[in-house]
Amino acid sequence: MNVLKLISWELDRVKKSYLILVGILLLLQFGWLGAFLWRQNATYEEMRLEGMTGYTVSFINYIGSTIFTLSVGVAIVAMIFFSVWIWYRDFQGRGMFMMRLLTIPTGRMELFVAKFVTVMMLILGLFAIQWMALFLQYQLFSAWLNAKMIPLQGSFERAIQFDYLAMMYPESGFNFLVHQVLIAFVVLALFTFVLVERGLWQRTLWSPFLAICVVSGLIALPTFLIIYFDRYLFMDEQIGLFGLALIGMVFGLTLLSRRFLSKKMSV
Amino acid sequence: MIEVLGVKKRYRNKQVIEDVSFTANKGEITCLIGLNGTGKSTILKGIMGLTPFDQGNVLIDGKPIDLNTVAFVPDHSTFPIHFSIEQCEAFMRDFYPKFDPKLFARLVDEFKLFPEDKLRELSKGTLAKVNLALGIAQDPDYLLLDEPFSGIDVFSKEQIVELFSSDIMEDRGVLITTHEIDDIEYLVDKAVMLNRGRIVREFDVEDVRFIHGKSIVDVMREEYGA
Amino acid sequence: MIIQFNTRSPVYIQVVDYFKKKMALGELKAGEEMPSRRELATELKINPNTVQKAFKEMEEQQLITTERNRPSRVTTDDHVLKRIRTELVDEAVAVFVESIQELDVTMDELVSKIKRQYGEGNLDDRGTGS
Amino acid sequence: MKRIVNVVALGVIITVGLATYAVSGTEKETDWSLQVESNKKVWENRIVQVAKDSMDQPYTHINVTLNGSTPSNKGSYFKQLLDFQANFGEDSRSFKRALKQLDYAQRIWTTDGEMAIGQKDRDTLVLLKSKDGKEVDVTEFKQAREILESGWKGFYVYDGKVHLLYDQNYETTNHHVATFDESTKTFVTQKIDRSKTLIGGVVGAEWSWYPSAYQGQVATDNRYIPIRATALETLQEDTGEEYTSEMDLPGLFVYDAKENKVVTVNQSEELKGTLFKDQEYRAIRSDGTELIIDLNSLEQTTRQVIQGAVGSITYIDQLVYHVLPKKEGAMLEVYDEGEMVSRASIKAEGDSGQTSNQPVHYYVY
Repeated sequence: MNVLKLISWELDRVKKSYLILVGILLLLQFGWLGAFLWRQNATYEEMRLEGMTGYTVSFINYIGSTIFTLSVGVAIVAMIFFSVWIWYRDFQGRGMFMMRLLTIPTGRMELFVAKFVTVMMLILGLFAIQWMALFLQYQLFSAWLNAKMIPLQGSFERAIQFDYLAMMYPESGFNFLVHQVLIAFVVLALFTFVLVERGLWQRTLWSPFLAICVVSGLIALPTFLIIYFDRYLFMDEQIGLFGLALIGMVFGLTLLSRRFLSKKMSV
Repeated sequence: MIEVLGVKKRYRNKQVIEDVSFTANKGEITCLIGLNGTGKSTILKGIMGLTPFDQGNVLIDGKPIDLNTVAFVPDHSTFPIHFSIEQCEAFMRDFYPKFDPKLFARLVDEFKLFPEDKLRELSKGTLAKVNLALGIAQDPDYLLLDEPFSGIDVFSKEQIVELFSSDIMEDRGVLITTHEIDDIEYLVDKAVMLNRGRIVREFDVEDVRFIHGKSIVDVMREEYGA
Repeated sequence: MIIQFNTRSPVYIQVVDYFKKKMALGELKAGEEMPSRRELATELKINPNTVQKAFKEMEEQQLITTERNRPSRVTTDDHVLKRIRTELVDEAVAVFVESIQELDVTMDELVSKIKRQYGEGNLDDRGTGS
Repeated sequence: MKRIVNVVALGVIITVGLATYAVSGTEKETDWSLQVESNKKVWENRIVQVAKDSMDQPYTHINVTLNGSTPSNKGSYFKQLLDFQANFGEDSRSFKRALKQLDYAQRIWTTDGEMAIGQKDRDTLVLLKSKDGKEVDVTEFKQAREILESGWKGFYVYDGKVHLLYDQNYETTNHHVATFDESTKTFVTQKIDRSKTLIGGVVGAEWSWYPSAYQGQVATDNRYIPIRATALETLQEDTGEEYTSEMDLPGLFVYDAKENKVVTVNQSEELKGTLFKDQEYRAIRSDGTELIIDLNSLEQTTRQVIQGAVGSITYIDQLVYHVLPKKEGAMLEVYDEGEMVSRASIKAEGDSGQTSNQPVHYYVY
């Protein structure tokens, strides 16, 4: 129950900046869609005057555009930044909110879980908003083109298999779960980095560097193993090894976080 | 009783706490005295588990710390400054089972605070009072106060001193750190003096007055050669 | 009720002396109820434990009596009251004598000064019980 | 606890988003079905791939099997894992693992087990032999730099020894053959006198990753080894600059292991598919007849296999798989030693209109 309350407080504090982020992303995308369609209209008219036929527009042209990619990039960077900021935010200023959080009479791991779930929910939130936005954009896109009688090529389903977007539109629920697990792994790694750094920052000036070494060391070892055995294993065995390595790393990272959060954290 | 047993702490290259051991009893006001920067706050934070000691152990009533029974009031507010007092209280109510809204309301009234004020708008003195109220309202057995009086206006100081002699603080163990003793000369039962990371004096204040006729300030003068 | 505490002698003894003086001066009549410990602590802004100690000290000196959970009362025993009074006077005299000695004043000079001083003093605050 | 509303709000957004994704995200690909009229067994681990190369769309194909169709090789990672394990050929896993560690390896499947030849390091050539796919005897040949730094054209077994055809330091006309003696771990090389017809590669023995289903099980005492033949042609760039390139020659060719020379069996015809099996070199011609060449005597026999129109032919598991595209989908037939053993058809279900305007190709894997 405590975790749920902690989550609601975390969300409450991040609400404003999250809405701003979403606002920016939507503005960027819908604004660009307008401009894109307007330009298509202009070029189509031109082509028609010159009598050239066979000009078609595909939704992929829109998705592949730099601005759209930029918006997705911004979202990703924002989330990576936030996975770290959700902790550092509580260390800001002399009045460290972390002091308050650490004196709450429940296990500190509840705090870890709460922040973890908050980040994952925010990421899923962005996914959700992007799904809805893209779907909406396609409706606008096709409606506008039909209205202007510009030939439209390819379906929405086809368009979303466009390289990196396939990550957002996995073919099956299982793939979706795998993607989320991988995202969660990245968030966990970032969390561990922060906690190790915060556990060492009063002990040595090199704490960020040391934290990076510790976390990347913990990740590098299994990765090296996977690469080394790549020569000897087949796809099914490699997946097995990868799964094992992932579980091992998750276990290692969580243990490390727990140790630093409960024993080494220094405010 | 709070028992601090042989704790050591090093910050980067400075051994801040050499070897500190002392006790603070329940129902008594114990004052941890030391010049600025001698690790007083670190000891309090260590007791609360907010900063790990390199060595040594802290027992409260013989057991490792139970955050339900010990409240910590640092010398600065621990809530984001855009929070209002109401939001702080809501937070405390959510996460501190022993938080007593009635006690908090009484303190708010006694300190003449306005719940809707944002921490950002409050003076240092008022902020200190809010912190204190939030700490006491947890109805703790032990209350740790870090420099409660430093840099706050005289009237707030008076209100706080009055609080200590009131029933609200009765049979709670209070551990205060300060380097200016004159505000609370008459409130303290026991004084623990810290110098260069070690406990140099630990004495019952009234006994010293009775036997040696010395006030705490006198002992401080001897110890720190102020 | 304002006591000017000094930081060098135990606070609880200063509280006891304060009450002794009040009893001696008759401001606190025999058998009268004493203020509660909490009121006193808040008013004097001192540690409640100290007030507790002061009350215990007064009980030991039979200045007050406390039945179970009823407010303490000044003693009704005249002897005790008289004893307090003489104690206070002797103490005051002792302090006076100690401070005068350094000035090596002859006894006669001293006596006549006191008579004059004490005489005038006597004029304005009449009526203290002897 | 009014802050709980944040959690609820975000939760709602996520669920609505997931719903939109579920509705819009998944592929509404037309389903194809494979109906087998007789002898299902030959279709068990076969995939008929319907490839629609449409101009604007990214290239897509649909894999149709006995138990349904999936869009290209996607689908959940879990299903991909199951597919992989299904047609991995579990019993020869250790042979394949040894093979995987060799570079530029080639593999053949002979009557006495699988064999492979590959490069271990700058100086060592490795020969792998395994009768049952589990025990693998490895023979290393040192000082093989000369062979390693040349283009391999394929290897074969003759007279109880393994031979490797290769172009010395990648000169396509400089054919050599190396003969390996496993007992002494040594090898001898011999230059093959140059002929206009060059060796392109030994049929079915050129690559290790080639699905083994396409390799026939070959005898180890054939005198003649079927090869792909090529010839050098000088071409002119539009900039007038000349360059030579190796072009495949149509027809059937073999390599005489005894005399070490290329022999042309017949050159003219357009062939639909070839198979090097046991002691025979087989080919299906465009008229539906199957030409069988004995690899010791070079005698040729023919037999009529496919009646009527001939579509595309693939030899898989040493059977003939014939695909004849129709207006709606395609007709499939399987022949074993000239006898039809199975007939099936593949067609799109539901609105096949979408597929009509796009050219569709069918491949059997």
